[in-house]
Amino acid sequence: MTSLATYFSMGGYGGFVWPAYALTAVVMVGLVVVTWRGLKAREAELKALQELMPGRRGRTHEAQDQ
Amino acid sequence: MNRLAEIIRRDLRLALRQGSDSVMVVTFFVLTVVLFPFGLGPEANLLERTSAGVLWVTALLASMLSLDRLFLADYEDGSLELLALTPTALELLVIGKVAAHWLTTGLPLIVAAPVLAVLLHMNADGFATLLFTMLLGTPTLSLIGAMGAALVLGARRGGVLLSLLVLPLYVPVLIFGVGAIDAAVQGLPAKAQLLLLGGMLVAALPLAPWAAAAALRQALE
Amino acid sequence: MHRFANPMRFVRLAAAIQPWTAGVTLILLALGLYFGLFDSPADYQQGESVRIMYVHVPSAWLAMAAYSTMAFASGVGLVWKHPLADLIAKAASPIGAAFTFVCLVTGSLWGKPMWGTWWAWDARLTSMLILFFLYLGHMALLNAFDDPTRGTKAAGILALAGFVNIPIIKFSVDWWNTLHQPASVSKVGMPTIDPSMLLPLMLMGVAFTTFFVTVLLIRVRSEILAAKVRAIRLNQIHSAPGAISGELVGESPR
Amino acid sequence: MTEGPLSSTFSADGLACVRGERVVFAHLEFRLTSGEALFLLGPNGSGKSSLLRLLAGLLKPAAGRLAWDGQPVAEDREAHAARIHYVGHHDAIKPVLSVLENLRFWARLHDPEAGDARAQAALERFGLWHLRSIPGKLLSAGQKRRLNLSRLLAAPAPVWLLDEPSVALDKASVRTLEAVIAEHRAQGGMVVLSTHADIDLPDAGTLYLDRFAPRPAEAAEAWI
Repeated sequence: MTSLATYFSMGGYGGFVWPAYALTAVVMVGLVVVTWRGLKAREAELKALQELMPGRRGRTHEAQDQ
Repeated sequence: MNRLAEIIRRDLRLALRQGSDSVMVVTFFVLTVVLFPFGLGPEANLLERTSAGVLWVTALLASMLSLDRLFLADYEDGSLELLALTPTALELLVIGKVAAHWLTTGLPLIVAAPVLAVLLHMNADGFATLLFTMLLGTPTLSLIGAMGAALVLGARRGGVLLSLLVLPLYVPVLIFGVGAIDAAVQGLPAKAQLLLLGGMLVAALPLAPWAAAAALRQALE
Repeated sequence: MHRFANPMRFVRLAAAIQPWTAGVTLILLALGLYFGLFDSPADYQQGESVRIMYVHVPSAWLAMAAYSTMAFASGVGLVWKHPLADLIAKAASPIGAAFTFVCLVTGSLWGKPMWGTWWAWDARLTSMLILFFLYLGHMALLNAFDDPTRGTKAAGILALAGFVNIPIIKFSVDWWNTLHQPASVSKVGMPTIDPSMLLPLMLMGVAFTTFFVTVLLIRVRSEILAAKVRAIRLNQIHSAPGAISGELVGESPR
Repeated sequence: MTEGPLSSTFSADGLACVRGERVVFAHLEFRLTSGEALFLLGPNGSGKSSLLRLLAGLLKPAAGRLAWDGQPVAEDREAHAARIHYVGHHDAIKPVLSVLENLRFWARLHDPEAGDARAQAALERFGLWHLRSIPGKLLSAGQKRRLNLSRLLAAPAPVWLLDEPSVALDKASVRTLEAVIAEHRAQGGMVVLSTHADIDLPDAGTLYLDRFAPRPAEAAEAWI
């Protein structure tokens, strides 16, 4: 138990080391979450749009000329 | 070259008739500098030590005041389209507009600076260098600022955005401007700083109009 | 069609690459954290606080790498008018800003025990602070226009101008710093790097880079889809006036 | 006049215009020779203004090319700028400059050799000479438009690109404009214009922009 506590105290610098790592983790996870949510939102939006356009367009434009 | 003279003449004439811009800029400069003794206390030593920095930071803010209108009026009334369609390089016209802007705002700042330096008890050894740094530095500020002004054309909250874009790019001018004066006041040679300021002006002279012209063409598309 | 290299191909390619870069990131991060937090010695001068270096320094690298990526992509976008390049620049800037922020805060957390102050006008930190403002300006300009293409193009020019300026800013800040270095702040630079410290530093550095690539790919995919959505909507406004298209334009599930 | 060869051609091939990620028109082509005029017709949003801006060089075509006597226009922007006069929606008149100062500035910018005699003739033609020392801010919308149109005469250029030039003009001024255009064409000039009101140009060609509207699939194609 004491060894764990000494480890976390980081030779007295725990108050600086851990916040630094925590902040980095929060920013990295935050970036991933925000970015991933954005992607999912766009995908959903696009899908909704394409479903609302029956037949006329949608996924078939490559088939039309040019 | 005729066209360059033509646009400088027009912008000067416009500034003269619409008035106020130069007066506003100088008033802001003077007023802000005068605030410092109230904030720092009237102690001559302290004011003397901070005078170069105060003058330069304030001059830098003052020169930014009128920047957002540099292209805006021409953009809104359609003049910018016609300028872009002039049979000459748009970069040249940008240089003309920057020159006019500097003559109406940069030059009055330089004239006002020594008076304010006296109020701040600046060591007399620094006066010549102060004028020299401003002479070399303020055109660079106008050039960089022109690029920023061109970039924010048509943007929401263009004025605030402009300061965010331009101020970080002003840092080197500020550092060497103040550095030169401090050196001169301490009796050290300021040649290196002045050369660097000159170098920045020489570098900004082709690059900033090029970037500004590119931004203006973007804005017109 | 004509010069638009097929962006949907990029979307598919990115989606295929992404699990791999994500996996590599996770493995390298785990290894880097293990070596950084457990299996590396404390610095004889700075003690355990040196471990902050393993997140601080890679953040600084990434902050600069992201700006370089952004400037390079902007240059490609301006010269060759490739819309994908513009989108890469647009996607890179928030990531770069986030890591510049991390670099600043971890630098401050490292500075407190080492310098005895949260903030010192140290040349490297000051340059990073200015870089942070450059990022903020870039992001603000990106979002300042009603027409998103105008935003990306204007921001592209700004990114290039900033890139030209960064060495000048760096040089001037270094010069200024040597002149004003206060005597009270002991100048603790990077510790002389022992191989046992180099390993976690390298691992974290590579992990951050692959992390950047992963997030960048997702963001670019997202931007492409957003552009596609806008294109479809515009198409509807102009080809089928009426209730349905009006309704579609109105909502925007963000 | 300043036209070099007796007859020049201004032509477009496979021109496409993308505005805000939307294809406005595609595969557009026309051919204009000296003395000809071209009406641009089409509903709102069909790209009349965009085409004029594109012809002026303010916009870059997404595809296709513009050529002058077979030479691509993009190769020499300045030479192209010297050939054209563009009249857009805004009149580009500075409120604090007088009528003559406004006109003189644009004339000299277009052609540094442009003399004051031409400026005077232009103002007289559009009935503004007696207002020459009046500041721009006092002009009515119609007078501003006439001042803007005076640029066409104050410095010569073979191609006139006019975006709804008759807006704010009264009947008499429209007749003047028609006469001015007719003279310009008689001297070998070209005119491309869009209009909602009636401007009568004898034997002018017409270009229906909706014919070059992209097919629905193609319109969104720019990004898909």
